[in-house]
Amino acid sequence: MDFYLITLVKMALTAIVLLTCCAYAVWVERKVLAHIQLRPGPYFVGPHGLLQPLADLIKLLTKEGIVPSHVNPFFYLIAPFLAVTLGLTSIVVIPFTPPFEVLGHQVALGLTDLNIGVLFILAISGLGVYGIAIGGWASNNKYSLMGSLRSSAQMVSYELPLALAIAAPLLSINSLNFRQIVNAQEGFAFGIIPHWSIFAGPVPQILSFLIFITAAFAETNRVPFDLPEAESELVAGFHTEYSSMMFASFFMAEYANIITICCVATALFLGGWHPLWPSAYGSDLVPVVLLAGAGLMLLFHAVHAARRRTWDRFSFPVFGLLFLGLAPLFLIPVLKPVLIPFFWFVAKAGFLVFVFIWIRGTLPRFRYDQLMRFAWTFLFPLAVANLLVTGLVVALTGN
Amino acid sequence: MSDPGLTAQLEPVETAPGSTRKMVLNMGPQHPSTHGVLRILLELDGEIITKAQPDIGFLHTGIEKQAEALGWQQVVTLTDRMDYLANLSNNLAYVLPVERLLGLEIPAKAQWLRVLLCELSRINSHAVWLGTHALDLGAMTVFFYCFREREDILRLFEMFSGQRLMTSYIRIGGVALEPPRGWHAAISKFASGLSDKIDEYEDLLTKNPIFLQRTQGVGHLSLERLLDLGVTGPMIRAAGLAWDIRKSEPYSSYEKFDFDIPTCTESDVFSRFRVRVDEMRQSLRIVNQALEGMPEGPWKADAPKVVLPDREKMKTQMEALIYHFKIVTEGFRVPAGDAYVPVESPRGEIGFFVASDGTSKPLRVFMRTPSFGNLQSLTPLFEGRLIADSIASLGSMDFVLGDVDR
Amino acid sequence: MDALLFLVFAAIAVGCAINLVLQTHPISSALSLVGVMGSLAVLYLLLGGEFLAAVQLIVYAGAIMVLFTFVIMLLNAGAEKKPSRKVLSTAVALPLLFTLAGIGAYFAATQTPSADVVKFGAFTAGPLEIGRALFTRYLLPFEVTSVLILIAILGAIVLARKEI
Amino acid sequence: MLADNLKEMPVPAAIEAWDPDAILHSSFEHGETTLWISPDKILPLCAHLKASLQFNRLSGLTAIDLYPQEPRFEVVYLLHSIPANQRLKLKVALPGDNPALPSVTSVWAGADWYEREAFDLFGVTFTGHPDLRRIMLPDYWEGHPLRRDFPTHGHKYSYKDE
Amino acid sequence: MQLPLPLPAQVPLSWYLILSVILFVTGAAGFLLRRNIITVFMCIELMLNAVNLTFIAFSHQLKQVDGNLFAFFVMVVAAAEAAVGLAIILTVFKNRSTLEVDEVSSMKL
Repeated sequence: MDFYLITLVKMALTAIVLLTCCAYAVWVERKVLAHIQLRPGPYFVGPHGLLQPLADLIKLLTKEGIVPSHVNPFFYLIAPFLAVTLGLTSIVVIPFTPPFEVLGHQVALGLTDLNIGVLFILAISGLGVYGIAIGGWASNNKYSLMGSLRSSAQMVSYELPLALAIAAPLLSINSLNFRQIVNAQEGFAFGIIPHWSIFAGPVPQILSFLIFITAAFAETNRVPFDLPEAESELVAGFHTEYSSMMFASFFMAEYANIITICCVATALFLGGWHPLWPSAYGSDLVPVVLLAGAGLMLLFHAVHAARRRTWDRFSFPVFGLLFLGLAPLFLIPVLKPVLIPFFWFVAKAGFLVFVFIWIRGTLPRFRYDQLMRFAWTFLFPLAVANLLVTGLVVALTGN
Repeated sequence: MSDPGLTAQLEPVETAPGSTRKMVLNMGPQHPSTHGVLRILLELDGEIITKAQPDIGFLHTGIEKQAEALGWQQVVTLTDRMDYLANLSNNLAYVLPVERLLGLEIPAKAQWLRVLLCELSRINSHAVWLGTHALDLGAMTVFFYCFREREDILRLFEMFSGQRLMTSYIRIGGVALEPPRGWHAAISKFASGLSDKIDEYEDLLTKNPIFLQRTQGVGHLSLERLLDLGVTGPMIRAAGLAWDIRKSEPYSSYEKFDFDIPTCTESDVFSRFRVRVDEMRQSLRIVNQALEGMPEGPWKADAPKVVLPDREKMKTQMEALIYHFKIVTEGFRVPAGDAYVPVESPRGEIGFFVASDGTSKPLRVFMRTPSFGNLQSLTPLFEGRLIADSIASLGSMDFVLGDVDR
Repeated sequence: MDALLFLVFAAIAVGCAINLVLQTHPISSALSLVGVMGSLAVLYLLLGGEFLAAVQLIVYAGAIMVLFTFVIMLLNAGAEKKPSRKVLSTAVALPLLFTLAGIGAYFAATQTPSADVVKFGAFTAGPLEIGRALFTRYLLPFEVTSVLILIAILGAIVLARKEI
Repeated sequence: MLADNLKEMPVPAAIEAWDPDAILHSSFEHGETTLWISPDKILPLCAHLKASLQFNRLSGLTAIDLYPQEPRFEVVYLLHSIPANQRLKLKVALPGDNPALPSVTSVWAGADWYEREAFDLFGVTFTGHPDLRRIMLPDYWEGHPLRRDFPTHGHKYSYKDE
Repeated sequence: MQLPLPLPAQVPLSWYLILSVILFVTGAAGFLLRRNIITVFMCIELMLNAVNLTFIAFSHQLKQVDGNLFAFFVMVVAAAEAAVGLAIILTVFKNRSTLEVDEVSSMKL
């Protein structure tokens, strides 16, 4: 019984944490995008708009969920539910830290340790298309239908290069289990270059990493592949008719997918929780330095304010002290084996999320036929060639 | 503008065996990329448009009719409201034929000020165009960069006229107000930074492979077809014809300025982008020349029956007070006749055909607006092409619905 | 717990299968089939077919059924106009089918020793075992299926061309 | 019949030579050439102007309502020749009841919307136009608002109705 | 863990087989009774799935991987079949604009 209880608690915790992360990913996206585009972004609700996600949530929850008269209500209502469920599901196989000991129990951050973790991710992301397809179809709107048709074709097409890009590093790692995959990337070549998939192995998998990230953009319907919701052509694509929490569910699903796929990329290619350089050279101090630096900077600005907004007077000292207080946690020997790997994992995944936003602020969007041609005539052959070369080298060098 | 029954006027959708079914899509009048209230009925075969029928008039406010009820000078305020991105060109295009009918001689300083402000509004209009066009293609950031420049220009307009958008600054007989203190420094400051900012847009777009793929070879129409359809402005120049009214029929002392007519020969969306970006640079050249060589002198014509006297004079001289009273209560009379003076607005040839019957109100003001002419190329630009391409071509036409519908 | 999982997912599978047959709109049928496939994937997991469970979701639910829904949306196929066949043929066919099901179930229940229970974890066919068998004993069939898929792709392309 | 100050100009002279009856009368004021053309000659004249005299653009087309004068309408063609850098104004006088003209869409495709607009706002019919419908106003609109007997504040509508 | 229901802790193999029979027969019934060509096609897929379940159940029973492999091959063939079948359906619909099986009975139009 304990096992089921613990699993339930873990599931609930993961869902809450992931949903919060999604909400704040939206905040981060709006903030980063705004700064790329020379504007402040959200800053009214709470200090630096930090409470904006909460405000959005309240707004979306209290809005009327409109079900237009011409839709197919069952499918119309089930589509956002499907999308958000599938979006939240795939995170369960990602391990965030190595196992550590708490009160005599071996535990690790991460929900489950599936043998076929990678296949599970592929399976769930393959099902992810249903939410969009059904939502677009059930809306009974021409723009929605075209959006959902596009997205079905797009996601099925980009699944192939995605899967092939995942397969290449697995050839040398020889496992489908995420924990084993991350463990295989431990260590440093020449004592300094990390033994991550993109650097090490018989064939550095930098190419398949790029293919993976490109296909991931398409899988998550992000610029430059955001054709299903290309607002200049299809108004809002598959979610044109949706409002309130149903719309928010699609939104959440998109961000959950982004976070998941960034975590997958981190675990597969970027060495998971392994640090960027050996701890012998002080990589363990990075979070301490970063947090302490941020805290000190905030305190400095709290004293020497360039311009005083009402919130800053309180938020700068509070956050400064908070960060300063967090910094020493990374030095406590008991917490070290949890926090340091977790920090590295989150830092890498967070950087990838930042790349997603950065690209959105930079690139225009593809045309539909160009997008399909890009998948089939460029990405797919490239992924196959990469897989073949990797397989050949692994076969020749391996035992 | 038509009632919803227009859908029925499209040929019935064929469902006979052997033919794929076609879908009729009603794009607009509320659609993110029709840039206003344009409605287009599309007949689609998959993602290819087989038939496109634009439907305009949703913004028809009867400006031409209103003009017949207002005094000559008052019509200027109406012209601002047609093409709200290039209002100074509109003002100028209205003012010029009236001044021709009146036989007014405009002092050099007023002419140069008009040129300066028209070129600023050209930069403004092209910046807005570039931003929205890039937004249509999914490049969101360019939009905000362009609006930064637009904001600067609108501040300059506000400085001159007290208004950001509806400036009504160019009036019959000169300009509305004396240029404000510090205007020269303000414009110089803006102009000195603009070149780098145009480079910034080009950094984001010109070499971006996705942007090139989306725009190169898209939306091609031959020069003959464009001329036949009555298209003017950058679209014609992007098709290879170096025709610019500022050069061919100079007005408002444009002949004294040194600038080039940027042209391209491909006549696709990308060449229209190139032409407009180059035009921004040429406009910057003109602005700089106007700043350097701004002549001294009066800023309104010496025509007491037409131009309001100075406030100072009005309060001290009896004669000026009488003129002021007459102009304000009755307006001024314009000799009978008609005139048409074309002006190169950011979108192409704008011209007001003004007819007078000798009274203090116009007999007829016909507005030959560039957007109206350019929009006629929509059907050939759409038919037989992809929806995504049609969005790019639609953006490249650069129309303002207020200008189309009036 | 095994029994509970089996019963729950078997019930979902049967429910979805019946729904598939009863629904008039093809999209509903397709989604019911996805439901059957999803619950079967769980049953495969219970039977130790880890790899097959994943492939069931990736290939069947994630690719084949997406193709089905895609085609249904593309053709904009509506609900069937006439609900089903003539009453007589239904009346004859259904009892026959039920009889067939009864016979099958009878044999399944009696011919297998009741002591044979399915133990979760007693047997696992993970990627490693499948791969090893696939590339040794079943190499020829494997290659033949790849040729089959190639032919299928060509056939699909030929059929889907505009001219036909 | 050409005005004196137009006799020297090549284009009016060429038109005069092409058909002496085409030009009813003419004027040259403020540097703008205006020719009054008889209604039945306008279509062949436009074709001739485009084919032989390089007038490749129809810059605009509109009408003037001279109510209560008769002939009531004047349809104005604003022509432009880019190669010769020349502009020409053609005017056709039309009677008040049932004003009609041949359409020039066959010469310049761009005349399409201008003629529709003149039809919509003035009620001038263009025979031979491929798609003569209202363009600005809805199909159910009654009357032609740019006629001078159409009140500026609109008819059949008063604020009391609200 | 004690279950509240009077259930065996483990399921006999026959239960899986009976489930497979039920699914197969449902598929067959749909195949015979439905008129929409796409639904008919989906019923075939359902029958294939039922067979796969049997394969995997026996594979577990015999503790041999072969049953899994058979199921795998069935899936591959089903994928190929779906590709060709749907292409045929598209063509049929293009030529006859109907999806009713009965109306596609003649070879020529």
